[in-house]
Amino acid sequence: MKKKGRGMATIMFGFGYGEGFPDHSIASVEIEKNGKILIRTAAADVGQGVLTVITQIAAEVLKVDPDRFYIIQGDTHLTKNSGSTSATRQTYFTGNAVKEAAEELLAKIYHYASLEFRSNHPQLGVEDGKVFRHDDPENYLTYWQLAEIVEKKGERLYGEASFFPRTYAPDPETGQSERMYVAYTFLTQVAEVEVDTDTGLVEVLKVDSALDLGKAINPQNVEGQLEGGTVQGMGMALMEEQVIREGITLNPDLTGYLVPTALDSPRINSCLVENEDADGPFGAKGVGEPTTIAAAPAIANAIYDAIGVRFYELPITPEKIIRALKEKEKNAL
Amino acid sequence: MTGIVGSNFLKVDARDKVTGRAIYPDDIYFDDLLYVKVKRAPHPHAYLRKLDVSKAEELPGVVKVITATDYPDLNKFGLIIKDQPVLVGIGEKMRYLGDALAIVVAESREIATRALDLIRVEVEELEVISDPLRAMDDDAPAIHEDGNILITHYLDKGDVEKGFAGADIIVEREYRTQHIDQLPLQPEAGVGLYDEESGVIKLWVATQWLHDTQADIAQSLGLPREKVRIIQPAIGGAFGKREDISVHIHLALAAMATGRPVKLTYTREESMITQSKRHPMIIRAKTGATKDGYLTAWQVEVIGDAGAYASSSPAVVHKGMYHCTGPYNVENVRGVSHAVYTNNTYSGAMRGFGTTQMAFAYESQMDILAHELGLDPAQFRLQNAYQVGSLTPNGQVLSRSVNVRETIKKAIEMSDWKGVRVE
Amino acid sequence: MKITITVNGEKREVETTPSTRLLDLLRDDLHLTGTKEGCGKGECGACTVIMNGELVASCLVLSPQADGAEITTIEGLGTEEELDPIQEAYIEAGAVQCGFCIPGMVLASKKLLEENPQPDEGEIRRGLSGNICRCTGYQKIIDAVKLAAKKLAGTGKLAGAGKSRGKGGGR
Amino acid sequence: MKESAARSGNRQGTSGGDFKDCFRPEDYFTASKYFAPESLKEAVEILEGYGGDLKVLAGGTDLLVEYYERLYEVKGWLDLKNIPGLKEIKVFEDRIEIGPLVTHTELEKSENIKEYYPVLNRAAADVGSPQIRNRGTIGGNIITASPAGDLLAPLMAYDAEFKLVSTRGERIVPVGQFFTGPKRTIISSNEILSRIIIPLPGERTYGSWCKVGKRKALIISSITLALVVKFNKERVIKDIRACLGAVAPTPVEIKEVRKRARGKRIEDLNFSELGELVAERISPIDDIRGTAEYRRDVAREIMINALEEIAEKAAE
Repeated sequence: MKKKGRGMATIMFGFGYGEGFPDHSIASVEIEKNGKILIRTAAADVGQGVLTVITQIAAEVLKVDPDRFYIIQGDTHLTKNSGSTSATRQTYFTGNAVKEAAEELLAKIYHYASLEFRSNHPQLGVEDGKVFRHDDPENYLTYWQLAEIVEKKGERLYGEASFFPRTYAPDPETGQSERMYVAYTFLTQVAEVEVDTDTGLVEVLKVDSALDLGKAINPQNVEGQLEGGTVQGMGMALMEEQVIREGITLNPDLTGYLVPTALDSPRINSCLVENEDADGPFGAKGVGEPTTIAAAPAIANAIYDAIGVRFYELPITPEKIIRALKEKEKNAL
Repeated sequence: MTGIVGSNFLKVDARDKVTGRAIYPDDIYFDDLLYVKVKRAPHPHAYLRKLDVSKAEELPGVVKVITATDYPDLNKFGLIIKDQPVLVGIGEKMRYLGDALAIVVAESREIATRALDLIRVEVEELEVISDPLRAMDDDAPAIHEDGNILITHYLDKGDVEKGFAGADIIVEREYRTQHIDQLPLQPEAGVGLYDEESGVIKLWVATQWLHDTQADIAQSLGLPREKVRIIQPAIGGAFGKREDISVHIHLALAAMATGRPVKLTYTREESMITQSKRHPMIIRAKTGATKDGYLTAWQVEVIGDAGAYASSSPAVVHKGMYHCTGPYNVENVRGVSHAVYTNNTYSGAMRGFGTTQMAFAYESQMDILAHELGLDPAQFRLQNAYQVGSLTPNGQVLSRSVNVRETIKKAIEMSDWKGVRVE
Repeated sequence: MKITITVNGEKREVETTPSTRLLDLLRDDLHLTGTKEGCGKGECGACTVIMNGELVASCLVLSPQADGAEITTIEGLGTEEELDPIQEAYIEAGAVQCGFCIPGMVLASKKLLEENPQPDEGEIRRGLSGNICRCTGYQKIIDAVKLAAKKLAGTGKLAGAGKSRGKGGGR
Repeated sequence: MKESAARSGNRQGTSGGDFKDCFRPEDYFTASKYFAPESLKEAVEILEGYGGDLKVLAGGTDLLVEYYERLYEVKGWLDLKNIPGLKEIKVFEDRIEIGPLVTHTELEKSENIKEYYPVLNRAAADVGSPQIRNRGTIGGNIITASPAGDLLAPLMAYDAEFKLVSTRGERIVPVGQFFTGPKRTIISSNEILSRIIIPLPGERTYGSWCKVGKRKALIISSITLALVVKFNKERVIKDIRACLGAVAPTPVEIKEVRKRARGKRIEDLNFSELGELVAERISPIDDIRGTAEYRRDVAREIMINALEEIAEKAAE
């Protein structure tokens, strides 16, 4: 027999290293002579899209075509420390560092352009990689023309910034801290499942998600995080387990260690709650880790709703479900 | 050119990835490339008594077999505590099946693999501790010198006794979670090259934390940081698994020992056995609430299986504890967390960093309480959820961007939530 | 031993051994590194190529088994300037994260759409069920296949403008 | 959970002295041999000459997993791919003959298989993934003889026979006698499986297939059930085969079902009792894909479901 159920889970995640641990990111943005703009960062893009996010941020600040950017990343000898791609921190930390570096660069563009145009900053405008006087927009300098002028003065159109917010180490006895983590991301998910009471197999039919993230720098990529995180959480709920007995892994391959396939994964509906109220770039918060946290409890709660059995041990495998249903039947007698 | 932020700007690296042109570490080749394989511990907890690599060295095509004897001055490595040996030496201990005993460098993968089989290992077996509860016993053999409890943290806010006394209902349960592999699709891999003239070791490898990985490699090899250069190719997923050292130091040694470019690629099995896991946790949670559905006290005890080495454990397990109430207002909170060494594959960072396991516990507790109180679980969550001004278990005031109630309301709307069956 | 294979339209004679997998031959000998190894046991699909018109896991094919075969790898789809519509769709749908599964995934999509130009969601999921993705949860990949089906239906077959925003990148 | 250090494939075993001295230096670089004969006669002659040293290669999807990272240990390969006829599905008056190199995809797509052996057809469609179905073959599935091999219970339910050839002639072995244990069969090292012969089912034959696995693709079965029932004109059960995989060292038929059900109408059967019977008669083990207890519980339920499905089909 197939039984449907729904379960909800709401989670929070304090991101950044927090706990007083020094946590910062350094980035630079520079107008190059070849019509390009160079961003340097050591932030690892492991697929989540930090390089895309910082390109968008820098393009937004500098009001320039994002295709103008190229990035030197991931070389210890060519970049400065951006901290880790972990702790849900790169959009917030490196995003802010790039934003501030781009802003510093923009200030230099205004400064040097004001010398060229013999004007005050308020009389100047920038658009599409050009700087001009508002009263004479046709008579503009491109950033790259300006860079050449600046170079002759022995200077560079270059901005570098470090984002280094403080947190405080917790009291060792009580764990209390005025500022433990830089900020918190929240997520609520409702999972709908169908449990086959003959085989114990669980199908996750649908997951509805609402994510409080301040601002999505790139909504499509945020959805990608949410969908991928949810399916990892589903794997944790239902099938993933590296079985280690006496120190020996019994399933050290993908034949025995099961992650969800395209056929197992549900449709995931995303709602991004954007109040632009956080201290990340443009009001953003990090989303990487939180997206995976709610799925397992939401599914566990949905299974309870479907069959009236509560599970306290993950993963909730077909065997555990069949055994629990048998016990439930026995107890009902 | 505004409105780029907030738009679905296409991924800057996608074009390379859909055409197969993106270069991942294993995609790098040199003409005179050598292949590296690592001989790993045959037992999860034992002293290494004899290591005979002579037969392996005799195998035609084997260029070098490196053991701890060749590099007696190597320092241990680790993300927070440096407790992990690069190579287990004679008389030293292997603590899990991923510990390295020897590094084989050969002209082909096949020769390197064959050579592994020719290495003779003799060990003195010790009790294998696979269960963190056993590890905490007084009579359990110590896996590391300072005992098996790696670290303990405490949490104390308000007065839980008072909180429980004021509760109409108390739910107390024990939750357990499993070993999970982050399973990035690309197994650990890298290429190394040593430039004798400059003394710089170049490593094309993935890491989630470029400069810290560089620093850890350098300290382990006793080199100044600038002598280790990491160049990050495309990274085939991470999820926490690429925070720890994997191929890096072994590649550096192989490159220095041979002067030729070297490649080390893990098999999936090697990746699963050798590299970090999500911590299995035992979470004992006790939660009190009033009959009109407000939380009064929350208490947790957390035991995290750290496995054989510390990795991120000193940060992960208590981070889970610090999130023990979820996003809900609770005045009185108390907790204790232990990270415990065992002979299992070591645990480290994985997406959620301890809070993923804890969410299973607190969101189950919330669901149980709602059902026992006869409240709609969504309403129960809503009325306890944080808002601006709420205090976390750590006593941090949430001053801005606290829209958790809005997420609950949206989820209710999206799912057409009309409550679940209430018993 | 020598074998002859036609890879991405080019006939090649390659020296190999019976214990060399097609995957190793493509990567080590021909340096077609778009084909990836994720598990070596046919369980992840990262090494997927099209061999004689069929989707196969190249880690489970010995090189002599491929003697005389026609192979398409990811490098055989589209060109630098002009992407295959499926590749375009993957970029536009946001289906690419770490990218390690993507070459195999794109080839599986290609085969699926050749056999079934207008697949429904269930058929897409089944068609891609031999390819594991750990990043995306598959949703944007499935959206990409739907988008590719539309593009292919609209353009007749292998047309596609191939220009998408956001190229460039870090290396 | 079975706890075994000697799990094949996990080379990080626990023995202290894991020295392996089976290689002599002169063996190191003797490349594996590879044969791709163009006739069966030639093939069996080569096999006779090399005996157990050769691995007979159909699709290779099992062998390459078994020898992952150790392919060089295989002394030689005998690839059947160039032998004509081994990829054919031929329909005769009273039987269908399937060549051992017919792939799962071909079984899934074949109209004849769909029409005559729907259970086999559906089992083939449930194998692994598109990539595995395109390369994996019926012959390979039989010779690998995994207790969980998806085609084995259906072949048993359809009374298949296997033709084995060697230089000394040929013999035909019924499926019920072929499997002797997990990954063990009666085939000799000098024999090649050349045909799978399945009698054509008569009219009014209905089948049901169920595969239970922990996910929906790329999964080794926890349990499989192939149920085939033949009715006469009066809707009385003429014959019934309830065959299961992954519940015993070999695929098994629960013969007691035949005894109880033959000569009865399906509506007169007690499905629960037959489900219980199946659960009792299998001999499953605990492994990573399911506990013995789980397999018994599920066997009972899927047997009941299969009988219901057939009762519905037969009523149409």
